[in-house]
Amino acid sequence: MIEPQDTPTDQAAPALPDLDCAPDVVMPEVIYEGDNTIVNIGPSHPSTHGVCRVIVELDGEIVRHAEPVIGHLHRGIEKMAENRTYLQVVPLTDRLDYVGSMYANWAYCRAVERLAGIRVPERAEYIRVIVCELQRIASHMMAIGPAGADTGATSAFMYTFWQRELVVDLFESLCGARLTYNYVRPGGVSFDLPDGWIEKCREFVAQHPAAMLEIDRFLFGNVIFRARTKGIGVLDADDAVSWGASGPVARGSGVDWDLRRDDPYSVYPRFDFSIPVGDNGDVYDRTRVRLWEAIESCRIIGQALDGLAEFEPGTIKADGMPRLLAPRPGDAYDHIESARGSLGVYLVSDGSVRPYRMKVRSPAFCNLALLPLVSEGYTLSDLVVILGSLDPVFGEVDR
Amino acid sequence: MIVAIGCAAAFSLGVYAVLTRRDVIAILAGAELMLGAANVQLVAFALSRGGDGAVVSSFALIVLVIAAAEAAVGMALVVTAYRRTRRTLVDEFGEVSG
Amino acid sequence: MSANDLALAVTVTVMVAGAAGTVLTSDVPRLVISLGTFLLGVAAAFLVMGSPLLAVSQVFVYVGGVLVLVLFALMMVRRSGDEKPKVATRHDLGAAVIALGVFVLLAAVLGPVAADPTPVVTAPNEVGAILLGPSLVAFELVGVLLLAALLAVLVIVKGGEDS
Amino acid sequence: MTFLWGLLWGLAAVMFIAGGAVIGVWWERKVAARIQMRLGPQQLGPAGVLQMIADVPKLLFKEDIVPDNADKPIFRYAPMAVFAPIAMSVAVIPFWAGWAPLDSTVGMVFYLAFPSIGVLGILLSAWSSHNTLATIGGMRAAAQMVSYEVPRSLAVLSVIVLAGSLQPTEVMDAWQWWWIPLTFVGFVVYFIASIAEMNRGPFDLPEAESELVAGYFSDYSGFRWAIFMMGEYGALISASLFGAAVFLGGYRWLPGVAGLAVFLVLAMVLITAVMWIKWTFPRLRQDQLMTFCWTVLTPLAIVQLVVAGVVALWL
Repeated sequence: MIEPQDTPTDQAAPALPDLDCAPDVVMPEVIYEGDNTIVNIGPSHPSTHGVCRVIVELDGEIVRHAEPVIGHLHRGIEKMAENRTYLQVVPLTDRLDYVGSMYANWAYCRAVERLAGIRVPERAEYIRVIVCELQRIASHMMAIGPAGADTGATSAFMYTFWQRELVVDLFESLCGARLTYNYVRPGGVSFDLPDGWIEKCREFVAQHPAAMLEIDRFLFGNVIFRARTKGIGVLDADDAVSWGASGPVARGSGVDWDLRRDDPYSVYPRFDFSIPVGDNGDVYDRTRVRLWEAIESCRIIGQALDGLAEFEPGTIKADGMPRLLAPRPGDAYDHIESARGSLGVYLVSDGSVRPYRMKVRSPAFCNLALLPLVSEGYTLSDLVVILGSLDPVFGEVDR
Repeated sequence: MIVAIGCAAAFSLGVYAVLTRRDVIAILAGAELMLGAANVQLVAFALSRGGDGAVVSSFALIVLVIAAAEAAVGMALVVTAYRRTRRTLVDEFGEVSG
Repeated sequence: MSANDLALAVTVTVMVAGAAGTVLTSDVPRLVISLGTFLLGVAAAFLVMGSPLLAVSQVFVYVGGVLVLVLFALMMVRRSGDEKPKVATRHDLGAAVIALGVFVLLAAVLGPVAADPTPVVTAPNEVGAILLGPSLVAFELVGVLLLAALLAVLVIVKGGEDS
Repeated sequence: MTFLWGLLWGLAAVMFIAGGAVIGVWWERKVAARIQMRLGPQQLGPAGVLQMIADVPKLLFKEDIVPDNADKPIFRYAPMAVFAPIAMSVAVIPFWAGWAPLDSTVGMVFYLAFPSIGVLGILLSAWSSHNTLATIGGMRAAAQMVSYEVPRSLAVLSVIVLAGSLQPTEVMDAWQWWWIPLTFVGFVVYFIASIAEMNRGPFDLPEAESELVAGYFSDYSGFRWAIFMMGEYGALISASLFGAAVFLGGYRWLPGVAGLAVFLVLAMVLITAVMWIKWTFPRLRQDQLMTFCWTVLTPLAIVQLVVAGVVALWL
């Protein structure tokens, strides 16, 4: 649609671009075809949740087509991984989904452990579950708050951000970092829990559901917010499945699928929790599912903190881990349920100390692909709300 | 004298606009010029002949409202015609049907 | 020349300048600004002639209503694409002659008989008394006309959507 | 002489609005902070009051960017066309018994008519920016402001009918305390429609940050941007003062200076309420906005007008 109309299609493959100059970026011109207006949103725009560019074809204010253009945050993480040792890749995975770094850490570590046959001590598994459920809460706060901000309710953003702040404080006292934790490592986790951390964590878990219910009341109960989100961006269950949507985006449409229960990993089978599922597949359901998931995460964390007491402190790393991992040739894929859906890492080893190939199956990428489908026929105002409800994180989309 | 000549000038400029503009909206703008000029001339003429200010004002007010209604209908016609034919130039309306 | 005549001369000059701008420019924003100047000039003329109600109504109905409508319609049908939007014009001598003839005729006929008015300050309630008294029929007819215009606009626009 | 006085009063109105806007920014930051569990400005001076003095030079000395593609002269002067009518509308507000800066016989209509010129400024700035987002914002602003003018005027009309005068000072003289319950619906309609007229949340679609970046003033920076902000705060101040006067009685509650104080406090309460609403509610969508105007506010205002008319007949 944005390509020049007169490009011949039967031409030979074009020459490789001259790398010395900037790539040939087609800046969108304001083109009017009949009544339809082409509007370029982003890559720097208040509500694209990062650096996404969306090219929107508008008829009046009705979206006829919305085309997400990605790649503005591409850093070649998968390629960079091929030149680093297995342990050195962990910090790179932090930069994938920078709103939920723990997940990428964990998914990558699970793939490495599967590849090299490492057994992780149970205490480390419990800690991983705790930090990742905390991460799920923090990440969902970054989805619910901006859903308010996209509709103009900036105060909701502050309320959810406060909860995220508490989680990030916990992480900071755990590993010293507030955004890129580099905490989950192949074979275990990098540090044991510091003194008093469990109590602080229990404190957080105790107050969090009440805070969520407050947000439920004053954001999801708000008449304008309901009018803005109910029946908007409807995604039906069949489309969700056939487009490979996962996580809250799929569950908001009524697809009852969660890897923690349906492909159990780590110590999740030991916990009692439920999977919230929406009915209508609209923005409201997708966002509200995240709210209930945060409350369910609190339940899991509580049980995991109880279970943690059974294990000796200090046993957080697998025994006999070599300085340099060099798994035997082969490949491994493992996936976990991240805050955005099923996050998978595929690793190929050629027997050297560096991965031969790493591929990340990113849920945010698959969910973002739904944008043209779910935004067509709604207005420009709805478009940003719908984009927010898909909760893309462009570090993970572009990789 | 000043008012009469000024209003005559504004009125004839409106005539010129209606005659030369090819764009319906600009033609309507020309009509607004004529209406406005005529209205001012009306009030001025009545007052200089010793008319009752209130009567003149009420008369001018009615003219004003009718002119506004005319403008609204005119704009609606223009926009609808544009949506049907994608044209706003008067010369072109004859060439299209429906 | 009294202060009142001076004020009238100024407002009339503003009117004519605005009208000239409206006629001569083909640039959309300038056309709108010129038309706005003309309409404000008309309002000022009413004010100078002692009828603040007319002046304020002129601003309310024309500048706030009709002019915005014109600009709105222009924005809808003539959007700012790559090149500057223009309002098409076909200047020709015949039209100029006709317009000039109209001007000469009007000025020649009205100029001598129409002395510049002395302002008669009109209170708004007097206007109201006239509107709801002697000219009640006209007032009601205007109401009917407005309703008809409203319905007409609705019909026109809805009809446009069907096709 | 009259001309000089007018100039002087105009200058006073601009200073009043500019000063009010600067204080309003600080007050809004404080109110918003309270609502959002924050502290707001607090570094400069007590409770950050000196922040407003720091903000003005910052805005004055920022680079004044004019886009290459813009229609430059119009782009430069359109902000003034937004600001000036709002400053003018302050002139007819009755501050004191029998005194308004411009005590016009048609003051009430004047007050309603002049802010609508601001729409023109908004449309021109949107158009001259040559920017799609600004154009959409301008179209939204025009549709919204022209529509909300109807219920707003109808609501004010009910007070005019009760008072039997278009002169604000006469309206104030005729004002009785029982008009408050009588015109309460009208006041609410006026309040909501005024929020829409000044493009503030939840009706801030023309400048909807999450959709249009800043709508019709996306391309403005520095002091021209500040003029838009001044216009917005000026509209807030002016609408609150006018509403506090003609609907809530303004200075009529107490004699003398105490009356003026009551008037200003009432206006302050209205200003704070507007901010409270803005920081609490999400934004409406364009179609919801229009539906709300034509199916809720306008009928309510008409009913209010009929009620006021019947009571005025019976008076």
